[in-house]
Amino acid sequence: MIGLSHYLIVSALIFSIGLMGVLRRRNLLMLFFATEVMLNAVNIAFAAISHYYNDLTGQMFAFFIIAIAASEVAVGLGILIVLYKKHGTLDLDDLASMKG
Amino acid sequence: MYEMVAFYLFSVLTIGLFLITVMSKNVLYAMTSLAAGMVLISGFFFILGADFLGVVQLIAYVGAIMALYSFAMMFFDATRDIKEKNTNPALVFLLGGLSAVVLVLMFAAPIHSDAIQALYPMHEGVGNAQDVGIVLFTKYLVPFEVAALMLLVAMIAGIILAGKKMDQSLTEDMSADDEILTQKDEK
Amino acid sequence: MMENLVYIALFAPFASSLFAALFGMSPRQTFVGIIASLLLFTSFVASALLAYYVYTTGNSIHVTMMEWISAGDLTIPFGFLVDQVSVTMMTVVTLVSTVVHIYSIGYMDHDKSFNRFFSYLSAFVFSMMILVMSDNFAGLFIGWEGVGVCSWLLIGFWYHKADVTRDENPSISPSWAANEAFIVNRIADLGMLVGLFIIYWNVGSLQYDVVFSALPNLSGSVLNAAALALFIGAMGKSAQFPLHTWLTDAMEGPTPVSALIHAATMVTAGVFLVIRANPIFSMTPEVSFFIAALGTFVAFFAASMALVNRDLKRIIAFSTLSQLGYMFAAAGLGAYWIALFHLAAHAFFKALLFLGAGNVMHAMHDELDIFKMGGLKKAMNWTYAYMGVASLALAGIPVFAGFFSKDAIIETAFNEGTYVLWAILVLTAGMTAFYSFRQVFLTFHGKARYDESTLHPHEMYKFVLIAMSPLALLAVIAGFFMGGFQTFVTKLLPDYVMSEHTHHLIWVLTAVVLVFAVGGIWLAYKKYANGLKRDEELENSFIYKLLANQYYIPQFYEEFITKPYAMLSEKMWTSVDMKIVDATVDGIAKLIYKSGDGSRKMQTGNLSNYLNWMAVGAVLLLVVAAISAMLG
Amino acid sequence: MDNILSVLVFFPAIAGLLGFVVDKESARTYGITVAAIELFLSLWLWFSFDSANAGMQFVEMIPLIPDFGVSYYIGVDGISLFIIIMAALMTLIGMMSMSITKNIKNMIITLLFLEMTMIGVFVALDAIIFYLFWELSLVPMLYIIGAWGGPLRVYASIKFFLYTFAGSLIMLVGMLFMAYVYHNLTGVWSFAITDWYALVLPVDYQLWLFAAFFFGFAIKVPMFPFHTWLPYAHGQAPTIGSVILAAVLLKMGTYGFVRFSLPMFPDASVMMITPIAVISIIMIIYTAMVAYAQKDIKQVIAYSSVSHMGIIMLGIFAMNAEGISGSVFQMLSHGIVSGALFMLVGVIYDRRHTKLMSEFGGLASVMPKYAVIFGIMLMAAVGLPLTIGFVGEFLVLLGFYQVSPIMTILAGTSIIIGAIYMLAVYKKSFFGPVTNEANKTLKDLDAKETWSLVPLVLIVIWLGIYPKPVLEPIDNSVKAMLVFMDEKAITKEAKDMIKVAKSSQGGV
Repeated sequence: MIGLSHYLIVSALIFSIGLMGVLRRRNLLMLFFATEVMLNAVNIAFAAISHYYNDLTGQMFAFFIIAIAASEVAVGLGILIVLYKKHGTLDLDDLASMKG
Repeated sequence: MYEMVAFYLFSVLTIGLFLITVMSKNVLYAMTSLAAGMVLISGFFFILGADFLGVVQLIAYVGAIMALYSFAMMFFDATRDIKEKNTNPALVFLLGGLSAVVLVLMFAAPIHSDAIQALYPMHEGVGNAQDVGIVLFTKYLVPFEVAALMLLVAMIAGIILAGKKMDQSLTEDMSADDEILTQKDEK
Repeated sequence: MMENLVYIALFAPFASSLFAALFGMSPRQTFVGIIASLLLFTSFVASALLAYYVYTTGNSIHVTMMEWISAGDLTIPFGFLVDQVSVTMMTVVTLVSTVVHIYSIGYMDHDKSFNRFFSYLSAFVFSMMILVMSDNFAGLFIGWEGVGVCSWLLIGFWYHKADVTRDENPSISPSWAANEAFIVNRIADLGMLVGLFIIYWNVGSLQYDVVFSALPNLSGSVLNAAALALFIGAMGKSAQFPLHTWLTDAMEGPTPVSALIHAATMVTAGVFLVIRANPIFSMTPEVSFFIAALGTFVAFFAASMALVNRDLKRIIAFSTLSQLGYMFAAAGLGAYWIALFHLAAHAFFKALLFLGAGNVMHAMHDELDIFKMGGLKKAMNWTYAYMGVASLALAGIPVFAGFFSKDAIIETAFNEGTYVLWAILVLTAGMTAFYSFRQVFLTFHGKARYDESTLHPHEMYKFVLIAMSPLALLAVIAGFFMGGFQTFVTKLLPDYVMSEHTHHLIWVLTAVVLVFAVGGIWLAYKKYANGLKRDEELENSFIYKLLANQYYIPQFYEEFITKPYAMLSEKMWTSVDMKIVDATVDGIAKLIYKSGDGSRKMQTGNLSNYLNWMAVGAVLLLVVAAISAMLG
Repeated sequence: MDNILSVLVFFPAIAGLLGFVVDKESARTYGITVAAIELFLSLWLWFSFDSANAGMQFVEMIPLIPDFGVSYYIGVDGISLFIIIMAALMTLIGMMSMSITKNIKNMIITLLFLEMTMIGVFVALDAIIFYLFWELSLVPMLYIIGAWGGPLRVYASIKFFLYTFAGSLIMLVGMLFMAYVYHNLTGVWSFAITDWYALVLPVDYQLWLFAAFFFGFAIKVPMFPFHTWLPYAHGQAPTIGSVILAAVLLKMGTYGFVRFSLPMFPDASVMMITPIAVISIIMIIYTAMVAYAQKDIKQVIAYSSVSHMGIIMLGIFAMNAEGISGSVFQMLSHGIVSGALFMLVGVIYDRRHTKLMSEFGGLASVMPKYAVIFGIMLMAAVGLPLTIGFVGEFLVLLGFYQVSPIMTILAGTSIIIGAIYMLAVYKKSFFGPVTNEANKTLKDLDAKETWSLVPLVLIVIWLGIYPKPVLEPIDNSVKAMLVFMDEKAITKEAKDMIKVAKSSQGGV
């Protein structure tokens, strides 16, 4: 039988893939994709827990995560476009104006 | 049995697709595989009986978010391969791998606590959508409204940020950059 | 009625001080001095009336004005007690003060701070009155510190004089001497305070009557500690060895101050304390014997320094020190009333001696070196007579006051079987006679050794000389009241009578003392009456130099206490406070700053780097969580 | 008037806010008027105060965060009453004597806010409110030192701020832990000090909490070796800043020990008597020696403050009514005397723009009035009987004698070494011939300076001769606190050590 652990493990693996993406990507757009992956990984975990504990709270959290992801993408992409307009690139290595 | 097959199938497919997303040099490939992976994740939701969540996943993620990405991509040059110089691939794999191992170890460990009480239990014989609806519009009403407001704000922000100088093409004519900058300075 | 007299006696000097203070910053006004003297005289009359009352009725008067401090179980009132002991002190103090006040009108005639002087002087008398009249130890301490401050103000009265080297002036400067006096006294005051604390925590009160009645319940060690601590307090005020150096330096003050404070009244406060607290001291024979031994030592020690000194006032100061030693010897041996009697007699003739010295200084334009005087007899008949009388009294020649009181002390030493003390005291009596007459002869006899073309010595104002006469009279006749005095004060103090054995030998003992005294005078006459013949060999001898330099004790204090203290303070500041304590604090601040500066390199501005750091942190946390979950 | 305390706390702040609209020329008059009304209010508080009542009076309580037991809870007892009056008095006198003309309006407003925070600290009965005012008091002082100070003002003000702030944060942790413990033991949250009093804690908790509070208070006092911010702060601060700092802000630390440490952790306090006494004695002797080595008059007085605060600390840990009452009284005495001394230094600094003793000498001849007032304050500082300085010092030493005679004698050397450095200052500046040409034409005190100093002189003498009206309410509250501490103490040592009045027995 598929148990909670299976889902959680899948979720963990997907999360790690997302993390890896976040770490190795230099392109901001690709970074966004990687974060989406991570968010989805978490959603799986929530849904699974919700299911196995027979509790709706997990699903509620997943909803809000989706809502937040949507807003993040909307604002984030807007910023990306402005950045691209300004610098002509989305490569992080070229966008190091915050050097301390 | 079907559940098991479906689970493993979906698992393998999502992991593979997301790996493509993360590894691919081409934006288009990455995005397409991301969209496909998200569809498959909604499959997980259906298996888990969270029908409503699955639908939302399809509509919001695959429908809305991915559409946004694809529109956004039109601003950038999607045909070019993205060149990324990876300074320290070993660290990336070490951190990713380590987190994966640790998380898997943690999640694989049996959960002992039986004392977890369902805060908002599901009801037998009632559809998932109904259950969700009742909880969402009673207990989570305020957060829900706040989320709605947040989405509205995000929408406006997105329009304003991206909407400036829509008429200028950025990919072909790089000199426009300077123009924008000078205009900014004038402000 | 009697209560009012108590308040008049106490507050008349205070009123005088305030009145003079009103004019403190205005130029000299004679009426300030006159009114101050009148107020002091009022105080004297009130004291005398009180003395008469106490003498005739034998009662004591106890008044409580108000509560002063009350905290916890401690209650200290402003209470005043007029009994046989305090009324004696009051009368002596106010009498001498009145004379000194009148004297000062003449002596301070040309000083621009005339008014200020009277303010200080009267304030001193007020403090002294509180000291002697208080009915508790804390009140005594008020007066004790009060006279200390007034003494500081008065020694440093000519504060505008600059510091000079010790060779030029052994007291460096008036303000230096004033500070020395204050600080040395404070050292002793700490002992006094500790005595108060011991008494309070064992008895629960500081009132004399309560304390004295509770004494039998106290253990011997407590009593010894209390007695010793109180005596340390007394040592400072009465300038006993090793806290004696300030007294000779205090001669920097105006001469009336030396007469009043540093001869007649304040320095005897220590003796007064021992007499007042006699129930404590009589229960602690060891401490008492220590007092007697120290007193005898100081008597001899100070007299030896007086033998060779050339400074008119310092000689008298040493003699004061020596006589204080006599008083302590008597008090330590249990003859409290004799000590008190000597205190009173000494106050009269020593004040007279100082005032006479003041006249000489006035005449000689502040010259103090007796080697540069001589032959003043012609110009200053009255002063010569006064100083002669005072010196005779000091030397202990029969009929004069000093004979009775000092002789009684020496007899006491014999009576107690402390023959060593007796021998030293007798020897000291001879030395006393020698140095007092050395001074008289060098000042008044022989040829003038000053420049007669520029200096024309003249006698003091008439009214001043008349004002001095009561002291002269008392210096002569005070001794005859000894018997009456004994019956008067022994109503309160334990009586002390000589044993049969001593009584039989009394003529022999007196004769021995007399032989020494007359011998001293004769020696002085031989050596100095016909002018000064300097003996180079003697003056260069080791003993002479040792004595002339006060056994090098001031130098010792300077080298081994004052200078190391200043150096240590400097080190404490520059090395410890700045280089260790503060540097540590600044070091911590620098460490934080440096670590911030160092970690600034992490701030590359590259988001990717930040993400790496974040991931490292997150993974570390995960690992920690996993490990801790596994462990527990 | 039931809420007179709230009025006292917030009146200066509201007046300060209104001060922004006041004309620049009249700002000074405005400030003095406000401070005078405040002083009048505080005197009225004293007038309506019931001396016989040892407990908290004029209590006000408004819950602010009921879930966590935080409330606006203020009240006053004999211990805090007079410190409040002194804060009001010193603010008024400081303003009156102020010679600053630059940005006078800002200064007045800052001072009024500072007054609010000072009074707030001493009336607060809720730990959070206490902490709030405690920290807020740093800000105006930081501004005063940083904006009107000497050449090193930035260093000095930042040092002052960070040092005391670091200490207070440790104290805050202690407060939060205390509330947490309170919650664990009683099941409800409360930050009210009076609630905390009722809590009997195990000894190890007491020790930890004592340590946490100790850092906050000790740095403020400042105790050795946390004292080095003080000479810098005083050295750089303008006169008014030094006056307020020495007179009131330092008292917050010692007040904290009396208000928090003693009644809340009686056993820990008793256990810490020896270490604290040792530190206090080091403070007394060591800083007195350092004071002697100073060349700058203001630094001497700054270090002498530390030395005197050592006496106060010693008295607090005497654990008997004599010592603690004496200590609280000494807080007032030190506030007035050191405040006056700083003002006096300010007087000469205004004239000569230097504070180095080597520049002076013979001032008594040119400025006799100044010399007299300086002399009186100096004598009060060295603890001369019949001045305010003696009462406190005497009671403290008397009280501590019961704890340890040897340590009392060591601490008692303060009367000697205190006299040494004070008289050295006086001799170097006031005595001797006038050697410096610049000093020959100095003007004596003007009317403004005289009228601000004379009241202090009168107080110094009045409370020296008749301290009862002040000492009695203090003593009542202290006695009640000791009874309470004795009942609350759990260890035998503590019970033995805490001496309730009217039970005098004890050895040498």
